[in-house]
Amino acid sequence: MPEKANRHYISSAVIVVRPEAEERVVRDLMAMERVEVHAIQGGKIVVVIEGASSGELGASLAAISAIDGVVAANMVFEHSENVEAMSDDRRIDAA
Amino acid sequence: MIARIKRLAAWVWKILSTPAATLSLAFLTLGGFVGGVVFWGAFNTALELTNTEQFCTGCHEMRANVYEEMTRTVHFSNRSGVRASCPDCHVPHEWTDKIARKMQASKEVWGKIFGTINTRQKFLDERLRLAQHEWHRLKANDSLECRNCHSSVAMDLSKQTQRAANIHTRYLLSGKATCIDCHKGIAHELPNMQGVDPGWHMPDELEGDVLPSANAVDELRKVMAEAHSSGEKSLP
Amino acid sequence: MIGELTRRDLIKAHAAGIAAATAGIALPAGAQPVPGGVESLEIKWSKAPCRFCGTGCGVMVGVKEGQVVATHGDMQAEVNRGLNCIKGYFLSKIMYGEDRLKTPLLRKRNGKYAKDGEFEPVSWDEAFDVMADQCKKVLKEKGPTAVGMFGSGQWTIFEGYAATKLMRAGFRSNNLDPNARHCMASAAYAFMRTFGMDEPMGCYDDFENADAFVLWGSNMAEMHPILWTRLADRRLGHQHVKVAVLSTFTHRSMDLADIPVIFTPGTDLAILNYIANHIITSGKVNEEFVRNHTTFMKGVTNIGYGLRPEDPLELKAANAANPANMEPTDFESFKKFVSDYTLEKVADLTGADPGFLQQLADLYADPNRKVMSLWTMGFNQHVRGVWANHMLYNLHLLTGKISEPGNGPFSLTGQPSACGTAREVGTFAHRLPADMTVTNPEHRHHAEEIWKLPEGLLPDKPGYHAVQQDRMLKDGKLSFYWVQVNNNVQAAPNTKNETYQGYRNPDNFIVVSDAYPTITAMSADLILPAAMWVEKEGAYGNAERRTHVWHQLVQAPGEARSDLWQLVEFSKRFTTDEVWPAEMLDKHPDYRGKTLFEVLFKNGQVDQFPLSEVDKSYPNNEAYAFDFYIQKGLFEEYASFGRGHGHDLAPYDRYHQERGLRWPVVNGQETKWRYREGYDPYVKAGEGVKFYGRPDGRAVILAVPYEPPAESPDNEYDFWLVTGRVLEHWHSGSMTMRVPELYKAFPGARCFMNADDARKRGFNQGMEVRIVSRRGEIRSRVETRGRNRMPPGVIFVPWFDASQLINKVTLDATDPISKQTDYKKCAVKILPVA
Amino acid sequence: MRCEDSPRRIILRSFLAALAVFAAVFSTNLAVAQMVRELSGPPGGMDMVPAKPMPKWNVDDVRKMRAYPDQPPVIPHSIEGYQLSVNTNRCLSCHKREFTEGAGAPMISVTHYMTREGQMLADVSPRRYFCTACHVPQAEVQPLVGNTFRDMSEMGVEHLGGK
Repeated sequence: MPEKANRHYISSAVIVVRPEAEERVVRDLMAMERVEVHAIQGGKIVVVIEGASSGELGASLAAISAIDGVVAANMVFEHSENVEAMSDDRRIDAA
Repeated sequence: MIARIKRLAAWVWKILSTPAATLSLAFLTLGGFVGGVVFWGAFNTALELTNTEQFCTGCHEMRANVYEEMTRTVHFSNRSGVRASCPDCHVPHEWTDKIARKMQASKEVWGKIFGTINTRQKFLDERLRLAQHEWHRLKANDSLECRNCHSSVAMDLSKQTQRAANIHTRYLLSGKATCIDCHKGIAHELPNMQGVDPGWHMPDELEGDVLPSANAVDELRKVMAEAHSSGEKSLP
Repeated sequence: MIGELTRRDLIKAHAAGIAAATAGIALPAGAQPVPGGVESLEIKWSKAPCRFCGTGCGVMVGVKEGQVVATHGDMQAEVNRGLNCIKGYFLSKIMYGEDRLKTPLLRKRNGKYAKDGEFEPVSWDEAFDVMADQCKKVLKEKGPTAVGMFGSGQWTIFEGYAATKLMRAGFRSNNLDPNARHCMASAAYAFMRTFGMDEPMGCYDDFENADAFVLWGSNMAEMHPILWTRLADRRLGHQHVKVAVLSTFTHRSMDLADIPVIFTPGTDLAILNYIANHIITSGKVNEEFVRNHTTFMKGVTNIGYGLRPEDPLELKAANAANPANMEPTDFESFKKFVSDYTLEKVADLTGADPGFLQQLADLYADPNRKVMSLWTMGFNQHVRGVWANHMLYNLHLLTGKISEPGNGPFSLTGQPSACGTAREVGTFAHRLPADMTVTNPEHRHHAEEIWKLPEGLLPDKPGYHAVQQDRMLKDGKLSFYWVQVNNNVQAAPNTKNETYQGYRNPDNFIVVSDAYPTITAMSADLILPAAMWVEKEGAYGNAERRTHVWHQLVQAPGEARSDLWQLVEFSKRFTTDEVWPAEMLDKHPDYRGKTLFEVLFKNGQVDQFPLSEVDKSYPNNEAYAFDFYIQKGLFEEYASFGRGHGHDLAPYDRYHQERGLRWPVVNGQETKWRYREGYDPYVKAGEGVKFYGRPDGRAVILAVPYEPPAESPDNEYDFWLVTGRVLEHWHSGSMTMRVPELYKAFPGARCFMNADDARKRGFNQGMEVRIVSRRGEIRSRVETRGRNRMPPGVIFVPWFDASQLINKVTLDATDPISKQTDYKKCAVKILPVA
Repeated sequence: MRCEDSPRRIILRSFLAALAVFAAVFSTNLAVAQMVRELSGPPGGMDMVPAKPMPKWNVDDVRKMRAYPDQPPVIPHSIEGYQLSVNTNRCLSCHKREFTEGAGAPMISVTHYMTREGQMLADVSPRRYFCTACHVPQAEVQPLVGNTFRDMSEMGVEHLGGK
């Protein structure tokens, strides 16, 4: 892993889809890199998107919007921090 | 041989003790001048002699404690072989300051004579007080002895590590801090530093302030400076 | 395990939660955060003790795809509570050096074994064939005393136990010694002589209870860093706590010292007697304790230096033949004996600061201060190491500061199982399991009974100790030699003259089992590739009597096999007829024709636990290879030696659940402080304190003097040489030098030297120099800075670097009682490299 | 005693070394080809070896990736002459939480504020006081032999989107 990429971005989004397309969209989403499906309910899908920059997140979101059957894809939460710090705080069995 | 010396001494004594009835004023003046020069030279020579590392480390206290510690540092050996000896950092180079420092140092010699620091244990007990003296002195004179070698304008920031360059730019070059603020313990081991903040972590209200004069040397310096500036000419 | 989530996972869960809340939907518990399923990210975590020093830290080992991928300190392990030192944190990488040995290698010429041949890969079959032939040839020509084995405190308990059975009962040779001889022998002898039982009475809990710590020749900050964190925690967290550190030079442990004492090498003996004198003259003797629980003895003096008997120093020594003798005396004579050691005299002899000496003595004398004394190699690697240990016990016994929380002498160990394997199992040349000795007929008889062997089989003469083994190899008296978990060609003193030559002696056949090609392996005739650490199921015993067991977690590379498998498999190649005397078999014909495997391991006892008892979630190569749970069998047979005799171990299976237990484990409870009522189940109500290891229940206070080292600097060889270790490397560096981060942290040995000494002799910092003794020389680089600050006239050189074999320079003088080498004192000169 | 290496000798030796590597690769005697003096001793067993020059420390201040999350980070600067004693802790004068902003140094991790019992403290736990027990600087040297340790990130995760 290169040293330079030391910031990591995590965001979540809610995607609204046409009910009949739900299954297919979820399959497409799961196939995308750095995108994880966390919940599906009544035409709404919660995803978590990760990347090395805001731009990357935006690109992923744009790609999601472009999936056939997607009505809307809205970013809800964004967070970024040093990769270092992320593993710093890793707690072990005592946590 | 001994007899001759005795005779010579008797002659000199006779000359010296005889009233100067037959000597001209010119001779007296000249004699005074020559005598002064001789005395002056001897004084300065003595001063220079005491201004060497050899002299400083001549006593066990210095040798076993501060000198021993200094030998492990970059001020003792380094890439280019330029090195500092005790007086380079601890004795001011200006004459008046030097005399004042020597007067102070004579007090330190009392320490030797009375054995206040004649064991490592006693030395460590006194270390904080002794170190504070030096820190205050260097703080008060804006780290003059450091700057005799390390001129801040001559620093090539590109040759320093990024970290050092940043800190120097931020604190040293801006005049917010002086060398000793950060570089305590650069040549000797430190006393208990509890309550002593890292140099760059100064409260704002203290920044740029010269500490109240810490000791006799600074007192004397101040008096001297005032005396010079007020146009008075001579000193006793 | 939620505890194993990373911060990243947590943030992601958080992010998803917010989004779900915004959208007004519930987040299912089984959401798939990872493509491919969570399993693909999962690491299987298991507990194990650390592979390095005697501290015995618990580590959690993470395994993924058959490889160790991470390790961290085990929060549940009481020893270290989540902390590891830099070596422990890099345990993950020690098994993955690119030059791991993967196949047996035999020196061959023209397809046949030849002493002067080149190493060629061979099969295990061929390796064992040649090895068994050589062994049988030596047994036939020179008898059992020409067969020997050198092991270590890095063996697992089962391995040490299997070795002791194979050597003593199988080959009938007591020439079995561990490298703990170089490390712990002085402490072990002094424990036995003073208390009648080996190992400390206290435990690590003393760290949280003491008011003062005194380090005698121990650099814990580097060598036992995790115990150092417990000590630092206590000292820095409590204003009244004091730390005294005694050493021949200033090192990292001195950084915490309130009372730093630097003394001339060897003179610590005088300091110890001065403190005893101070305790007595200041009226601080705990008279009640001394009256009821101690007995006074006087040791013989002028006992020589454990050199070869023809050495002039040995010829001069009046009591070189009987160094261990003691005779009874009383308090008054002891008082008179130590009265010579006044502060003035001792300060003068030692060069130590009298003010600090007095403060130190007051720590011991003050009845209101609980003192924990700690020591390691500075004491043990000492030509009077046993004496030094005794003299320290004297201080604790005179003041009654022993066997209770915070009060006690505590001997630290260097190796992960110096206690568990080397000492408890009995791999010393004179010992049997559970503190028994080979010279005691009852002990031998007891062992024969437990081992189900014919009476009179076990040899009664102590075998060759470590240094003696090397001398005998060189002299051709020891000719078949098997070395396991050890790098003795690098570790042994005077190695060029005494050790290496024995390995290359054409009379001898040398086998070395190791994971890596060490210099010892390269000096051998046959190299056997060994599995290490979590590549096998194991058990270690640490310095506080804690037995700690681990599962096999991964597979060793290639053909590498554990030492246990090697020992047991090799035993199949011998029948009793080949190794036991004919008269013995005539008397006991049942044993005739059986293999050593059958009489030692498949004896109805070791093989009583079937494979069904093996935990199926872990591999266990040895159990499946021999078709029974061999580790459990060996452990339980071994445990039967100590149960009921103050060495009780818990049932084997329990150790898989616990982070180790401190023996004696009685009624399921471990023992923290021995010899004191309320803590030790072996001390009956009303007895208070009882040193039950000795028949009279009393501990020995021994009067012995200061005697000078074997070799001191003179006009020509004008420096003291002290050797030792560094934090980042463990012992000879065979594991840690292969971990890139550890190697880069300390990439090569150097010669720590006083800067003023260097300048006076014209040596620059970093200059290459020759370090020359009467025995040999190496080249190194001058280091006037760094962690070790040397006083004038003393140099320190660590021994982890095989390109700077400092043991070519050291002297093979040993403590005449314990036979432990003195690596801390010899005379050298330093010369420029011309 | 060996004399100093002349350039010619070095060339000859490296040629021989290359030849040896070549020979090793193409012979059955692979097993002990990779011999390093610091690990396996000098080729002649007890020969005297010239001491390598002391290496320089890495001082680039660039954080080094950890081999696994649990690994204590290594120090990307020299700590020569840093005093770390009961009296003073040079490391904490930059890496302590209160000082990180001014010094621009990474903060020591939260685990360092925990007691043995797992309680959080207002300041760094005394048990973590001696930083150098776990954190070490790195010399500018190449490892003596390779290490086949595999990073966990190279394992396990198979992207569904991949082929």
